[in-house]
Amino acid sequence: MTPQLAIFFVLAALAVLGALNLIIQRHPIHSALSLIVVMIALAGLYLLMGSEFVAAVQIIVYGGAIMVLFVFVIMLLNAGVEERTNVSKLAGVAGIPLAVALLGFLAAAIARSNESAQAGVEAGTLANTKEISTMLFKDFVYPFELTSFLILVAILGAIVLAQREKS
Amino acid sequence: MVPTSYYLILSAVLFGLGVVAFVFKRNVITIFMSIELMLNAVNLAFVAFSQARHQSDGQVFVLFVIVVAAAEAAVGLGIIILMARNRQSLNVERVDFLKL
Amino acid sequence: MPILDHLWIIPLLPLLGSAINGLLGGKWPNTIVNTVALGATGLSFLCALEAVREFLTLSSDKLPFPPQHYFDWIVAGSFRAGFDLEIDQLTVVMLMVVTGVGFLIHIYSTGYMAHESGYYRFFSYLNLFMFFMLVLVMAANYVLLFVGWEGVGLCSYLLIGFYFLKKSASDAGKKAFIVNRIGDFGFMLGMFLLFRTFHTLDFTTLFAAASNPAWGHEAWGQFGTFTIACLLLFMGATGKSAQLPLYVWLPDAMEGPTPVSALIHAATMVTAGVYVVARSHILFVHSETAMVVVAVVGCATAFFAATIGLVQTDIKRVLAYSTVSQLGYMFLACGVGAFSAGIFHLMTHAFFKALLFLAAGSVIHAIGGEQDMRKMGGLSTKIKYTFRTMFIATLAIAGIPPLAGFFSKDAILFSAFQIEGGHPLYAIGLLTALLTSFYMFRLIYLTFYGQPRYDEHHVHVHESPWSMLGPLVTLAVLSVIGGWIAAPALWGGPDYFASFLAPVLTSPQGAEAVNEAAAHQLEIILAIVAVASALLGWGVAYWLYIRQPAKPEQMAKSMRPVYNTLLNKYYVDEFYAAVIIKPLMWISTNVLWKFVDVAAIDGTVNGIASGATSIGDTVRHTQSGNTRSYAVWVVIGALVVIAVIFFWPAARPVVGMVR
Amino acid sequence: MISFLNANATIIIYLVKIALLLFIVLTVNAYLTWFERKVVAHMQSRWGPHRVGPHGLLQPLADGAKFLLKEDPTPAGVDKFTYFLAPLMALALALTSIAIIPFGPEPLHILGRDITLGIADLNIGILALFAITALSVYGVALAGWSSNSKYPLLGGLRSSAQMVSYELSLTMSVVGVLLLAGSFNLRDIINAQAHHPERGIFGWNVWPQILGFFCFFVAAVAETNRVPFDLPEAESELVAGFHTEYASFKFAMFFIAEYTSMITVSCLCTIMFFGGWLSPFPASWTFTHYLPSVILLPFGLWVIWDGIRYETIFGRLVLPGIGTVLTVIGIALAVPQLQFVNEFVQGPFWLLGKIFVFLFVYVWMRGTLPRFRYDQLMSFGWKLLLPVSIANVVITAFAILMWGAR
Repeated sequence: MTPQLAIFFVLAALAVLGALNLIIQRHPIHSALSLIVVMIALAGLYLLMGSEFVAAVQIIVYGGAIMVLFVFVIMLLNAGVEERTNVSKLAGVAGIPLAVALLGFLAAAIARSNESAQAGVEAGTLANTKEISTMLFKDFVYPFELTSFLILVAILGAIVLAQREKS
Repeated sequence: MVPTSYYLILSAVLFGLGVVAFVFKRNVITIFMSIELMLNAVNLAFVAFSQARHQSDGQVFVLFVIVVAAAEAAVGLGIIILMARNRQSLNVERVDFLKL
Repeated sequence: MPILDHLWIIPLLPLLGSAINGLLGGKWPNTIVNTVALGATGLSFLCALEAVREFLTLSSDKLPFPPQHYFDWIVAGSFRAGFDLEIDQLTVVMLMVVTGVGFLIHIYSTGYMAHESGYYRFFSYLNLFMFFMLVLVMAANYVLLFVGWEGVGLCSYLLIGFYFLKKSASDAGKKAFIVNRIGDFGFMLGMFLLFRTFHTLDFTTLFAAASNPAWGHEAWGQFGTFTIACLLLFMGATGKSAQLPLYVWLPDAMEGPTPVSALIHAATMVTAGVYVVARSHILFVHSETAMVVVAVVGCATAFFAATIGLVQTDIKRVLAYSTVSQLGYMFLACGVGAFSAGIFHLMTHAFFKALLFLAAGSVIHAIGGEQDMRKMGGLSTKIKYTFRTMFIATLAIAGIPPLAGFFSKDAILFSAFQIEGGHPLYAIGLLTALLTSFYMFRLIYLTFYGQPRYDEHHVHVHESPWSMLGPLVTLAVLSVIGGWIAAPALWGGPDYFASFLAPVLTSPQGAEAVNEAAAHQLEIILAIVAVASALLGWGVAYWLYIRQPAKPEQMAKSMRPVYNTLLNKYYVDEFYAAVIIKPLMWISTNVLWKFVDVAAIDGTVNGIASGATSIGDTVRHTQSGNTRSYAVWVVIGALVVIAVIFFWPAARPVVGMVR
Repeated sequence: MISFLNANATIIIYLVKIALLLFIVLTVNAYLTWFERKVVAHMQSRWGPHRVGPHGLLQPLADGAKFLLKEDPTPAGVDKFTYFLAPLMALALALTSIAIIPFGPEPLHILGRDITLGIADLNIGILALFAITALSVYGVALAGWSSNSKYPLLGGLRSSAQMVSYELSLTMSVVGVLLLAGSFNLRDIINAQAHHPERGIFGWNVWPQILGFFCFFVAAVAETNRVPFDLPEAESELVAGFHTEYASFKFAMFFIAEYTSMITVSCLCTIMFFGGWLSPFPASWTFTHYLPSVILLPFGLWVIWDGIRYETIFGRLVLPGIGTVLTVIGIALAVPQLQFVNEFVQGPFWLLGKIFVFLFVYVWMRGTLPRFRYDQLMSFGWKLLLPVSIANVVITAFAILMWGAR
């Protein structure tokens, strides 16, 4: 039980509990909070794996921007506790088994894949920020530019969607 | 010294939970969040692989995923605001007219 | 040598002019339109001159001048058609004729069309025509040539139907277009066959391959590749150059404005067929049958059209039929292997026939749009220049020495007489010459002599402006001196024209035989005979239309059936209508429309539509609009994908999972 | 016992350091409020606190006691969990961010162990700081939302919008510095500015990054919800903004959080633009090393003399005591035998000095500037600050491309 493993288990437990809480909680704010917990836990895992940059970005963008947007919208719309309607029979019936089946498939795939046989991840072996940046700005520069364009489009779309019609 | 498979299984579990939330939540915002959860699970798998194989491109891809998630959140929340405005409800089961 | 490297300039200038006028000219005053159109044509004429000069001063080691490749147009497998232009002696002649005569006719049109509406449109079409014609004559492969071929067809259609509000005009345009399509069909088949045989359509390579002696000579009645290919090409030629049996469109094409008739339907486009035959003579000489067919068709057309021309009363129609028959002469020349003679006649004919048309246009212009010769007469004093120039042209076409027509026609008849079994051809040719001079002088007398038969109070006859007369004079001069280059041949000297074209038109048979002492006497005699026949025709015309003007009517009465047959052009149109058009109409109504279109196609479409509706009705219910159900479907889909990847490794590349 | 200590020395050292830092920071916070009130008061030509203890020096203690002893009502209909979570989050994050700040160049040698000044020395230091700042939005937003009341909700909305907007320019404006330093690590950034010791003050990042500095400072002030960007707690409009419904110690948490983040921002400004612990004088001017004692000595004497005038215990005993201590320290730093101490003190001395200056600027602004209007705030943030900071990044990158980082 190396300290790393201990940390991993703590964070993993945190993440899973957060995810579960997201499902259990009935108020969107609480779900959002639990999702934030999950994200922070994941950031910790990234740090544990030694990819600090991704961890930081995870918190800054996901935790600091996206989730804030969610919370903001929830506050703006003053969303209440969600009501448990059951219009969709299909979801009621097939939901759980499907999810279980999916999980089973994934687990089986992981178990079968030769990756898991590998020794595993020791922290900070590589992926210092420099390497990522060179890769991002050299090999992946076109996707990078494309994503910037995507963001522009998203901004415009959001503005167009959210603005009230001038009447 | 954590085996990669642990990370993978964790990401699988998170993904499954995301799917469950995706199917079982009624509040559109929460559904959106469950999508984010699934994306996060995938990111975890990406980083795990990239660390296990000592290739950074997995992490680069994670960055891309995050960017896309941000854009998606922007647009999606805009849609949600519009929906709340026009329907006075965030419950997806109350919004099934397929038309405005 | 700038221009030779940039041959594309020559055709491109008219295209530019056409584009500018066609797109912008609508609002412009005529003067600007003139400047653009004339500028474009004139510049390309100058460029052509320069190119010719450079080509002629080219040192012999550079000859033959290689085709200029500008860009690949079609590349498909082994097939390659580039935008290649070439220039050689034959092209030089055509280039001069097209640009020169074209330029003159442009000038003429500025005067003639001055009062017409759609002025810019006219010049846009005219420039476009110039472009396509230049592409045609400069093309270095059959495909590009065919582009020009179709393009000039299009322009001719547009210009015949220029007065598209007039039904007859638009009908004539359509007729020309459709008849030409029939010919083009053959032409394309010929191209396909050639490509299949030689795997190329570039002139140089193709002819090089064809002149290979390995291809034997195909005797009379033997239908080898060459014969079929040549006949197919010739089919196209008959369409374009209005030979039997596809000549019917040309007389109707006279519906178009007169300059058009002059440029397109006399000087340039209709000679494209001759050009093609001459261009591909290497193929033709391989095949006895093809040559004979060409000769016979040409000869027959010449005579046939001449007979019709005898009795026509519409001045332009007379000229049209004479054009047909002159074209027949050219084909006769090609058929007997005297390609250079054919081209020579093409050139001279371009001069004097253009002149005739322009002069006729001037006449029509003078007496206010009247085209019926019976309503003319006595104009010689009123419009002197027109009369004189037209008279010169008539002398030229009638073959009176020393005008252009004499030399060319004489060369043709002579070479027709030369070949074995050519005497009947020669005889008919001679007779045609007689007829030609007769109906041409008939035209002159009806138009310019005798009592005025038009209403002098309403019609005020006036000479045309110099913008019209200038070209007339120029062309008159040309039709006088145009033939002198071949004059030495008559006095036993070398045939400069033939020897000039020799690098292109080296054919095993025909023209070479001329330069022999024995043949020389013969040539003199034949020339004299020809002149005699021409004079005879002139005399008859004079006797009939000046001495006893009443005579023709009596003759017409006395032999009514013949007269009517001729007047109705042997009822060919009616014959075609009965044999081809009616059945076609019937089939298209009863089979294609009522059955195929309505029953089959519409049925299928409607069936599909209704099927879609019914399917949609059933499937609709899955679209509950409930997002959660959709979510479940999404999950199911993901499951399916994963399951496939999981249980069926073969599918992994398909799904995109590489491992 | 000793063995245990030796075994887990590192952990213990860390714990000690954390406790120490916490203590210092909280005290500084407390006295920051005193300082602020004093300064503002003098700006408005008032006395400010001067009843509790000499110069009101005991006022912070009194306030603390008040906060602790007051009743802590929980309004009806609040979302309990979040309501309690919010202030905790705010405080925790604010305090965490301090942990990344390095306070001195070379480590302290005690019992043969190197003790670096500063707790966590991450090589993504600045990014981690931004991450924490990013999260600190939640404190405010959740507080506003959870207290189930109009004004807090509005305050929360405003603050979350404001923070998200200004975070962008905050991050962008730093990029220039990062480009110059080529590292996220705060120590590296400082050392990068020490590249030309002879230049002294002119080697700092402010000069090449003047634009970035202004953007950063403005954005930082907005991030900390201070005047003139204190819309979330605009007294005149929203009563007290997001913490209207909070009383006693929960309110104190927000309060402490705010002042702590002030300190953090001052540290950041100092470190990234003003050369951290670097002396403004050229390295060759060694005599400037006596500056601490030169300042401490008279100050201590003045404190003694000042204390004597009071007849209270505090005045008579404590103040002179402090004065003597300061004086002794000043003398000690001056004596040649304790030279190494003096050398060691230089770094922290300058760093704290600069931080103090920035804190003063904060207070100063509060004393002078009026508050923005909300739309002005937004348009300023998006239409002016962000473009400028991005332009700064571009310019810097271009310059580096042309003439290299130094």
